[in-house]
Amino acid sequence: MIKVQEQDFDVGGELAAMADGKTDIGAVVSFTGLVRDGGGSIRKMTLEHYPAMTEKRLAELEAAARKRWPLDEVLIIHRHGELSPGDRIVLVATASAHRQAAFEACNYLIDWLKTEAPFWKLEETQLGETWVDAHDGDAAAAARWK
Amino acid sequence: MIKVQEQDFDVGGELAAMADGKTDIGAVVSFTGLVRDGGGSIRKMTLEHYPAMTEKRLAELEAAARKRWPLDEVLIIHRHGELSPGDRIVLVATASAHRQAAFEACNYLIDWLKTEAPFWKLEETQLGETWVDAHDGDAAAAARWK
Amino acid sequence: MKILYFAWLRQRIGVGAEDLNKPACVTTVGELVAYLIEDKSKAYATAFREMEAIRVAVNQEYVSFDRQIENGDEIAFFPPVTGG
Amino acid sequence: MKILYFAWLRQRIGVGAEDLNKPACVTTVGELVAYLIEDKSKAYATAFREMEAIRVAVNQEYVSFDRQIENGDEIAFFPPVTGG
Repeated sequence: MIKVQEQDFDVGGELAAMADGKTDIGAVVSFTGLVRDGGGSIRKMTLEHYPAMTEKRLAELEAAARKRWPLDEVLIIHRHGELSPGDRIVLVATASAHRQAAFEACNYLIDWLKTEAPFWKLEETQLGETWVDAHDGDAAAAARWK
Repeated sequence: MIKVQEQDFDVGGELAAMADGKTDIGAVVSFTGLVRDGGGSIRKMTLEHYPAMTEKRLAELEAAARKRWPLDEVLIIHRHGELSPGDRIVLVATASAHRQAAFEACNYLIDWLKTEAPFWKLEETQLGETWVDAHDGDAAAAARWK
Repeated sequence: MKILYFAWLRQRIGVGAEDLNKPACVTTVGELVAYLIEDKSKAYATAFREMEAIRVAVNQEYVSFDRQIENGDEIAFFPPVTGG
Repeated sequence: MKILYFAWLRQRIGVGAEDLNKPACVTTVGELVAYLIEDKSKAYATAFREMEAIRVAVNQEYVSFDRQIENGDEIAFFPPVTGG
Protein backbone atom coordinates (compact mmCIF):
# COMPACT_ATOMS: atom_id res chain seq x y z
CA MET A 1 0.00 0.00 0.00
CA ILE A 2 1.26 3.45 -0.97
CA LYS A 3 0.33 6.67 0.81
CA VAL A 4 1.73 10.09 -0.09
CA GLN A 5 0.47 12.69 2.34
CA GLU A 6 1.22 15.92 4.17
CA GLN A 7 0.14 14.75 7.60
CA ASP A 8 2.20 12.69 10.06
CA PHE A 9 1.57 8.97 10.46
CA ASP A 10 1.16 6.64 13.45
CA VAL A 11 3.93 4.03 13.15
CA GLY A 12 2.54 1.66 15.77
CA GLY A 13 -0.97 1.77 14.33
CA GLU A 14 0.27 1.24 10.78
CA LEU A 15 2.50 -1.71 11.72
CA ALA A 16 -0.22 -3.34 13.85
CA ALA A 17 -2.69 -3.01 10.95
CA MET A 18 -0.30 -4.93 8.68
CA ALA A 19 -0.47 -8.05 10.84
CA ASP A 20 -3.94 -7.55 12.26
CA GLY A 21 -6.00 -10.72 12.36
CA LYS A 22 -3.30 -12.73 10.56
CA THR A 23 -1.39 -15.60 12.11
CA ASP A 24 0.93 -16.50 9.25
CA ILE A 25 3.16 -13.40 9.54
CA GLY A 26 6.30 -14.04 11.54
CA ALA A 27 8.16 -10.79 10.95
CA VAL A 28 7.41 -7.12 10.42
CA VAL A 29 10.39 -4.91 9.55
CA SER A 30 10.07 -1.14 9.42
CA PHE A 31 12.24 1.78 8.40
CA THR A 32 11.34 5.24 9.66
CA GLY A 33 13.21 8.17 8.13
CA LEU A 34 13.40 11.39 10.14
CA VAL A 35 14.42 14.96 9.31
CA ARG A 36 18.02 15.05 10.52
CA ASP A 37 19.82 18.19 11.54
CA GLY A 38 23.36 17.20 12.39
CA GLY A 39 24.62 20.73 12.88
CA GLY A 40 21.57 22.25 14.56
CA SER A 41 21.21 24.83 11.80
CA ILE A 42 18.08 23.63 9.97
CA ARG A 43 14.94 25.52 10.85
CA LYS A 44 12.60 23.94 8.35
CA MET A 45 12.58 21.47 5.48
CA THR A 46 10.14 21.51 2.59
CA LEU A 47 9.55 18.39 0.54
CA GLU A 48 8.42 19.02 -3.03
CA HIS A 49 7.32 16.12 -5.21
CA TYR A 50 5.83 15.14 -8.57
CA PRO A 51 2.57 13.54 -7.49
CA ALA A 52 1.65 11.53 -10.61
CA MET A 53 5.14 10.09 -10.90
CA THR A 54 5.58 9.48 -7.16
CA GLU A 55 2.53 7.24 -6.96
CA LYS A 56 3.55 5.40 -10.14
CA ARG A 57 7.19 4.81 -9.13
CA LEU A 58 6.32 3.74 -5.57
CA ALA A 59 3.69 1.29 -6.87
CA GLU A 60 6.29 -0.13 -9.29
CA LEU A 61 8.81 -0.48 -6.44
CA GLU A 62 6.22 -2.29 -4.30
CA ALA A 63 5.46 -4.66 -7.20
CA ALA A 64 9.19 -5.32 -7.77
CA ALA A 65 9.71 -6.14 -4.07
CA ARG A 66 6.71 -8.47 -4.00
CA LYS A 67 8.03 -10.29 -7.05
CA ARG A 68 11.46 -10.76 -5.48
CA TRP A 69 10.52 -11.72 -1.91
CA PRO A 70 7.57 -13.62 -0.37
CA LEU A 71 5.79 -10.67 1.27
CA ASP A 72 2.37 -10.63 2.91
CA GLU A 73 2.20 -6.86 3.19
CA VAL A 74 4.13 -3.83 1.95
CA LEU A 75 3.53 -0.30 3.19
CA ILE A 76 5.18 2.92 2.04
CA ILE A 77 4.10 6.25 3.50
CA HIS A 78 5.96 9.36 2.33
CA ARG A 79 5.18 12.85 3.52
CA HIS A 80 5.54 16.08 1.54
CA GLY A 81 5.24 19.74 2.48
CA GLU A 82 6.81 21.53 5.45
CA LEU A 83 8.66 19.54 8.10
CA SER A 84 10.88 20.34 11.09
CA PRO A 85 14.02 18.59 12.40
CA GLY A 86 13.04 15.35 14.16
CA ASP A 87 9.82 14.97 12.14
CA ARG A 88 9.04 11.67 10.46
CA ILE A 89 9.41 11.80 6.64
CA VAL A 90 8.93 8.25 5.47
CA LEU A 91 7.83 4.83 6.69
CA VAL A 92 8.63 1.67 4.77
CA ALA A 93 7.37 -1.59 6.27
CA THR A 94 7.27 -5.19 5.10
CA ALA A 95 5.56 -8.24 6.59
CA SER A 96 6.52 -11.80 5.79
CA ALA A 97 6.53 -15.29 7.21
CA HIS A 98 10.32 -15.08 7.13
CA ARG A 99 12.44 -12.40 8.75
CA GLN A 100 15.21 -12.26 6.16
CA ALA A 101 12.70 -11.60 3.36
CA ALA A 102 11.15 -8.79 5.42
CA PHE A 103 14.58 -7.24 6.17
CA GLU A 104 15.88 -7.41 2.61
CA ALA A 105 12.68 -6.13 1.02
CA CYS A 106 12.45 -3.19 3.44
CA ASN A 107 16.09 -2.28 2.82
CA TYR A 108 15.62 -2.63 -0.97
CA LEU A 109 12.53 -0.42 -0.94
CA ILE A 110 14.11 2.48 0.94
CA ASP A 111 17.32 2.25 -1.12
CA TRP A 112 15.37 2.50 -4.39
CA LEU A 113 12.91 5.04 -3.06
CA LYS A 114 15.88 7.30 -2.25
CA THR A 115 17.17 7.19 -5.83
CA GLU A 116 13.91 6.93 -7.81
CA ALA A 117 10.98 8.54 -6.03
CA PRO A 118 10.64 12.13 -7.30
CA PHE A 119 10.99 14.10 -4.06
CA TRP A 120 13.26 17.09 -3.48
CA LYS A 121 14.30 18.54 -0.15
CA LEU A 122 14.65 22.27 0.40
CA GLU A 123 16.40 23.14 3.66
CA GLU A 124 15.97 26.51 5.33
CA THR A 125 18.78 27.70 7.60
CA GLN A 126 19.67 31.14 8.97
CA LEU A 127 21.76 31.62 5.83
CA GLY A 128 18.82 30.99 3.50
CA GLU A 129 17.35 28.17 1.48
CA THR A 130 19.33 25.31 -0.09
CA TRP A 131 18.20 22.39 -2.23
CA VAL A 132 19.69 19.21 -0.75
CA ASP A 133 22.13 17.51 -3.12
CA ALA A 134 21.69 13.87 -4.04
CA HIS A 135 24.02 11.61 -2.10
CA ASP A 136 26.39 9.40 -4.14
CA GLY A 137 26.10 6.70 -1.48
CA ASP A 138 22.38 6.36 -2.22
CA ALA A 139 22.98 5.35 -5.83
CA ALA A 140 25.59 2.83 -4.68
CA ALA A 141 23.19 1.43 -2.05
CA ALA A 142 20.46 0.96 -4.67
CA ALA A 143 22.88 -0.63 -7.15
CA ARG A 144 23.59 -3.43 -4.65
CA TRP A 145 20.16 -4.87 -5.45
CA LYS A 146 20.67 -5.14 -9.21
CA MET B 1 17.89 -0.82 26.47
CA ILE B 2 16.79 -4.36 27.32
CA LYS B 3 13.33 -5.29 28.59
CA VAL B 4 12.20 -8.86 29.30
CA GLN B 5 8.56 -8.91 30.27
CA GLU B 6 5.30 -10.84 30.16
CA GLN B 7 3.12 -7.96 28.98
CA ASP B 8 2.70 -6.76 25.41
CA PHE B 9 4.53 -3.64 24.19
CA ASP B 10 3.49 -0.56 22.21
CA VAL B 11 5.67 -0.54 19.08
CA GLY B 12 4.80 3.02 18.02
CA GLY B 13 5.37 4.43 21.49
CA GLU B 14 8.67 2.59 21.90
CA LEU B 15 10.00 3.71 18.50
CA ALA B 16 8.90 7.30 19.01
CA ALA B 17 10.64 7.37 22.41
CA MET B 18 13.94 6.34 20.78
CA ALA B 19 14.05 9.48 18.63
CA ASP B 20 12.12 11.78 20.94
CA GLY B 21 13.63 15.24 21.22
CA LYS B 22 16.63 14.28 19.08
CA THR B 23 17.37 15.77 15.68
CA ASP B 24 20.51 13.82 14.77
CA ILE B 25 18.77 10.49 14.16
CA GLY B 26 18.00 9.89 10.49
CA ALA B 27 16.83 6.30 10.63
CA VAL B 28 14.95 3.98 12.96
CA VAL B 29 14.75 0.33 11.92
CA SER B 30 12.57 -2.14 13.78
CA PHE B 31 11.95 -5.86 13.72
CA THR B 32 8.77 -7.20 15.30
CA GLY B 33 8.51 -10.96 15.70
CA LEU B 34 5.04 -12.49 15.97
CA VAL B 35 3.70 -15.90 17.00
CA ARG B 36 3.22 -17.60 13.65
CA ASP B 37 0.81 -20.42 13.06
CA GLY B 38 1.23 -21.47 9.46
CA GLY B 39 -1.08 -24.47 9.68
CA GLY B 40 -3.74 -23.03 11.93
CA SER B 41 -3.14 -25.73 14.52
CA ILE B 42 -1.44 -23.81 17.34
CA ARG B 43 -3.71 -22.90 20.22
CA LYS B 44 -1.14 -21.43 22.53
CA MET B 45 2.59 -20.87 22.84
CA THR B 46 4.51 -20.65 26.10
CA LEU B 47 7.91 -18.99 26.21
CA GLU B 48 10.18 -20.22 28.98
CA HIS B 49 13.46 -18.44 29.65
CA TYR B 50 16.49 -18.29 31.96
CA PRO B 51 16.12 -14.79 33.39
CA ALA B 52 19.66 -14.14 34.71
CA MET B 53 21.24 -15.34 31.49
CA THR B 54 18.72 -13.65 29.18
CA GLU B 55 19.47 -10.20 30.59
CA LYS B 56 23.20 -10.85 30.47
CA ARG B 57 23.29 -12.18 26.89
CA LEU B 58 20.99 -9.47 25.53
CA ALA B 59 23.08 -6.74 27.20
CA GLU B 60 26.21 -8.29 25.66
CA LEU B 61 24.54 -8.37 22.22
CA GLU B 62 23.56 -4.71 22.56
CA ALA B 63 27.14 -3.82 23.49
CA ALA B 64 28.52 -5.79 20.53
CA ALA B 65 26.17 -4.01 18.09
CA ARG B 66 27.05 -0.59 19.50
CA LYS B 67 30.73 -1.39 19.08
CA ARG B 68 30.28 -2.45 15.46
CA TRP B 69 27.89 0.26 14.19
CA PRO B 70 27.38 3.95 15.06
CA LEU B 71 24.08 3.65 16.92
CA ASP B 72 22.26 6.31 18.91
CA GLU B 73 19.77 3.92 20.46
CA VAL B 74 19.23 0.19 20.76
CA LEU B 75 16.06 -1.39 22.12
CA ILE B 76 15.30 -5.07 22.66
CA ILE B 77 12.00 -6.13 24.21
CA HIS B 78 11.34 -9.86 24.55
CA ARG B 79 8.21 -11.34 26.07
CA HIS B 80 7.90 -14.59 28.00
CA GLY B 81 4.94 -16.55 29.32
CA GLU B 82 1.75 -17.51 27.47
CA LEU B 83 1.11 -16.14 23.98
CA SER B 84 -1.42 -16.78 21.20
CA PRO B 85 -0.96 -16.89 17.40
CA GLY B 86 -0.56 -13.35 16.05
CA ASP B 87 0.80 -12.00 19.36
CA ARG B 88 3.99 -9.94 19.38
CA ILE B 89 6.98 -11.83 20.87
CA VAL B 90 9.96 -9.58 20.33
CA LEU B 91 10.86 -6.05 19.24
CA VAL B 92 14.39 -5.13 18.17
CA ALA B 93 14.94 -1.51 17.15
CA THR B 94 17.99 0.56 16.28
CA ALA B 95 18.38 4.28 15.70
CA SER B 96 21.27 5.84 13.84
CA ALA B 97 22.22 8.85 11.75
CA HIS B 98 22.70 6.39 8.88
CA ARG B 99 20.12 3.96 7.57
CA GLN B 100 22.48 1.15 6.61
CA ALA B 101 23.95 1.04 10.12
CA ALA B 102 20.43 0.86 11.57
CA PHE B 103 19.41 -1.93 9.16
CA GLU B 104 22.50 -4.05 9.67
CA ALA B 105 22.55 -3.68 13.46
CA CYS B 106 18.85 -4.59 13.76
CA ASN B 107 19.33 -7.64 11.52
CA TYR B 108 22.47 -8.67 13.46
CA LEU B 109 20.68 -8.36 16.82
CA ILE B 110 17.70 -10.52 15.89
CA ASP B 111 19.93 -13.12 14.20
CA TRP B 112 22.09 -13.48 17.31
CA LEU B 113 19.17 -13.23 19.70
CA LYS B 114 17.61 -16.23 17.92
CA THR B 115 20.69 -18.38 18.46
CA GLU B 116 21.93 -17.10 21.84
CA ALA B 117 19.16 -15.74 24.02
CA PRO B 118 17.99 -18.54 26.34
CA PHE B 119 14.30 -18.77 25.41
CA TRP B 120 12.38 -21.94 24.58
CA LYS B 121 9.03 -22.19 22.85
CA LEU B 122 6.43 -24.75 23.83
CA GLU B 123 3.58 -25.05 21.33
CA GLU B 124 0.21 -26.43 22.30
CA THR B 125 -1.89 -28.01 19.54
CA GLN B 126 -4.87 -30.36 19.61
CA LEU B 127 -2.36 -33.22 19.58
CA GLY B 128 -0.59 -32.00 22.71
CA GLU B 129 2.48 -30.00 23.64
CA THR B 130 5.69 -29.84 21.60
CA TRP B 131 8.96 -28.01 22.26
CA VAL B 132 9.89 -26.11 19.11
CA ASP B 133 13.13 -27.36 17.54
CA ALA B 134 15.96 -24.94 16.82
CA HIS B 135 16.11 -23.98 13.16
CA ASP B 136 19.37 -24.70 11.31
CA GLY B 137 18.84 -21.56 9.23
CA ASP B 138 19.09 -19.44 12.37
CA ALA B 139 22.64 -20.58 13.12
CA ALA B 140 23.60 -19.90 9.50
CA ALA B 141 22.01 -16.44 9.63
CA ALA B 142 23.96 -15.56 12.78
CA ALA B 143 27.21 -16.92 11.34
CA ARG B 144 27.01 -14.37 8.49
CA TRP B 145 28.00 -11.66 10.98
CA LYS B 146 31.20 -13.34 12.18
CA MET C 1 3.00 18.82 -24.73
CA LYS C 2 2.93 19.53 -21.02
CA ILE C 3 6.32 20.49 -19.60
CA LEU C 4 6.97 20.33 -15.83
CA TYR C 5 9.87 21.69 -13.78
CA PHE C 6 10.72 20.81 -10.19
CA ALA C 7 12.98 22.05 -7.38
CA TRP C 8 15.68 24.52 -8.46
CA LEU C 9 14.74 24.12 -12.15
CA ARG C 10 11.24 25.34 -11.30
CA GLN C 11 12.68 28.23 -9.29
CA ARG C 12 15.11 29.33 -12.03
CA ILE C 13 12.57 29.11 -14.84
CA GLY C 14 9.92 30.72 -12.68
CA VAL C 15 7.04 28.36 -13.52
CA GLY C 16 6.26 24.77 -12.51
CA ALA C 17 4.34 23.82 -15.63
CA GLU C 18 3.68 25.11 -19.11
CA ASP C 19 1.99 23.90 -22.29
CA LEU C 20 3.76 23.91 -25.64
CA ASN C 21 2.69 22.81 -29.11
CA LYS C 22 5.55 20.60 -30.18
CA PRO C 23 7.49 22.45 -32.93
CA ALA C 24 8.12 20.32 -36.02
CA CYS C 25 11.89 20.50 -35.56
CA VAL C 26 11.67 18.93 -32.08
CA THR C 27 11.60 15.12 -32.06
CA THR C 28 13.60 14.22 -28.90
CA VAL C 29 13.96 15.48 -25.35
CA GLY C 30 17.41 16.85 -26.21
CA GLU C 31 15.97 18.83 -29.11
CA LEU C 32 13.26 20.18 -26.84
CA VAL C 33 15.93 21.45 -24.42
CA ALA C 34 17.84 23.09 -27.29
CA TYR C 35 14.60 24.71 -28.48
CA LEU C 36 13.82 26.05 -24.99
CA ILE C 37 17.34 27.46 -24.52
CA GLU C 38 16.80 29.53 -27.69
CA ASP C 39 13.71 31.08 -26.07
CA LYS C 40 14.94 34.11 -24.09
CA SER C 41 11.50 34.87 -22.57
CA LYS C 42 12.44 32.77 -19.52
CA ALA C 43 15.75 31.78 -17.89
CA TYR C 44 15.89 28.41 -19.70
CA ALA C 45 19.54 28.86 -20.66
CA THR C 46 20.55 29.35 -17.01
CA ALA C 47 18.32 26.54 -15.79
CA PHE C 48 19.62 24.01 -18.32
CA ARG C 49 23.28 24.99 -17.97
CA GLU C 50 24.15 22.06 -15.69
CA MET C 51 22.72 19.35 -17.93
CA GLU C 52 24.55 16.52 -16.15
CA ALA C 53 22.58 17.45 -13.01
CA ILE C 54 19.20 17.25 -14.73
CA ARG C 55 16.95 14.19 -15.00
CA VAL C 56 14.03 13.85 -17.37
CA ALA C 57 10.85 11.79 -17.24
CA VAL C 58 8.38 11.33 -20.10
CA ASN C 59 4.89 10.31 -18.99
CA GLN C 60 6.26 9.72 -15.45
CA GLU C 61 8.99 7.30 -16.56
CA TYR C 62 12.70 8.07 -16.40
CA VAL C 63 14.14 8.39 -19.92
CA SER C 64 17.36 9.58 -21.56
CA PHE C 65 17.70 12.81 -23.54
CA ASP C 66 17.56 10.98 -26.89
CA ARG C 67 14.04 9.74 -26.12
CA GLN C 68 11.49 10.53 -28.90
CA ILE C 69 8.59 12.74 -27.79
CA GLU C 70 5.04 13.26 -29.07
CA ASN C 71 2.78 16.26 -28.77
CA GLY C 72 0.59 14.55 -26.12
CA ASP C 73 3.47 13.72 -23.77
CA GLU C 74 4.07 15.00 -20.25
CA ILE C 75 7.76 15.89 -20.02
CA ALA C 76 9.30 16.64 -16.61
CA PHE C 77 12.74 18.08 -15.86
CA PHE C 78 14.24 17.95 -12.38
CA PRO C 79 17.46 17.55 -10.39
CA PRO C 80 18.51 14.17 -8.94
CA VAL C 81 15.89 13.15 -6.37
CA THR C 82 16.48 13.47 -2.61
CA GLY C 83 13.48 11.86 -0.93
CA GLY C 84 13.28 9.26 1.81
CA MET D 1 26.64 -25.76 43.02
CA LYS D 2 23.30 -24.70 41.71
CA ILE D 3 22.08 -26.80 38.78
CA LEU D 4 19.29 -25.52 36.49
CA TYR D 5 17.28 -27.34 33.82
CA PHE D 6 15.09 -25.76 31.15
CA ALA D 7 12.47 -26.81 28.59
CA TRP D 8 12.24 -30.57 27.98
CA LEU D 9 15.25 -31.24 30.21
CA ARG D 10 13.35 -29.67 33.11
CA GLN D 11 10.24 -31.68 32.24
CA ARG D 12 12.10 -35.00 32.02
CA ILE D 13 14.10 -34.51 35.22
CA GLY D 14 11.05 -33.15 37.01
CA VAL D 15 12.71 -30.15 38.68
CA GLY D 16 13.95 -26.81 37.35
CA ALA D 17 16.68 -26.28 39.91
CA GLU D 18 18.59 -28.19 42.52
CA ASP D 19 21.56 -27.68 44.82
CA LEU D 20 24.45 -30.11 44.94
CA ASN D 21 27.68 -30.14 46.91
CA LYS D 22 30.26 -30.77 44.25
CA PRO D 23 31.61 -34.32 44.73
CA ALA D 24 35.41 -34.50 44.79
CA CYS D 25 35.49 -36.69 41.67
CA VAL D 26 33.64 -34.05 39.59
CA THR D 27 35.88 -31.35 38.08
CA THR D 28 34.22 -30.64 34.70
CA VAL D 29 30.70 -30.25 33.30
CA GLY D 30 31.07 -33.60 31.52
CA GLU D 31 31.97 -35.32 34.80
CA LEU D 32 28.97 -33.69 36.46
CA VAL D 33 26.69 -35.16 33.77
CA ALA D 34 28.27 -38.61 34.24
CA TYR D 35 27.77 -38.28 38.02
CA LEU D 36 24.10 -37.30 37.58
CA ILE D 37 23.41 -40.18 35.17
CA GLU D 38 24.58 -42.61 37.91
CA ASP D 39 21.92 -41.17 40.24
CA LYS D 40 18.75 -43.18 39.62
CA SER D 41 16.58 -41.01 41.95
CA LYS D 42 15.57 -38.87 38.95
CA ALA D 43 15.35 -39.48 35.17
CA TYR D 44 18.83 -38.00 34.53
CA ALA D 45 19.83 -40.88 32.26
CA THR D 46 16.80 -40.32 30.02
CA ALA D 47 17.20 -36.54 30.05
CA PHE D 48 20.89 -36.62 29.14
CA ARG D 49 20.56 -39.34 26.49
CA GLU D 50 20.64 -36.89 23.55
CA MET D 51 23.81 -35.10 24.58
CA GLU D 52 24.34 -33.50 21.16
CA ALA D 53 21.03 -31.68 21.68
CA ILE D 54 22.03 -30.23 25.05
CA ARG D 55 23.73 -26.89 25.68
CA VAL D 56 25.39 -25.89 28.94
CA ALA D 57 26.06 -22.52 30.56
CA VAL D 58 28.23 -21.91 33.61
CA ASN D 59 27.47 -18.67 35.44
CA GLN D 60 25.23 -17.60 32.51
CA GLU D 61 27.93 -18.03 29.85
CA TYR D 62 27.88 -20.71 27.17
CA VAL D 63 30.68 -23.25 27.77
CA SER D 64 31.73 -26.64 26.46
CA PHE D 65 31.42 -29.88 28.42
CA ASP D 66 35.12 -29.93 29.30
CA ARG D 67 34.74 -26.66 31.22
CA GLN D 68 36.10 -26.82 34.82
CA ILE D 69 33.50 -26.16 37.52
CA GLU D 70 33.68 -24.93 41.11
CA ASN D 71 31.33 -25.52 44.01
CA GLY D 72 29.93 -21.97 43.82
CA ASP D 73 28.99 -22.16 40.13
CA GLU D 74 25.54 -21.96 38.59
CA ILE D 75 25.34 -24.65 35.93
CA ALA D 76 22.43 -24.67 33.48
CA PHE D 77 21.49 -27.42 31.01
CA PHE D 78 19.04 -26.77 28.19
CA PRO D 79 18.16 -27.59 24.57
CA PRO D 80 19.17 -25.27 21.70
CA VAL D 81 17.38 -21.98 22.19
CA THR D 82 14.31 -21.00 20.16
CA GLY D 83 13.50 -17.41 21.10
CA GLY D 84 12.86 -14.38 18.97
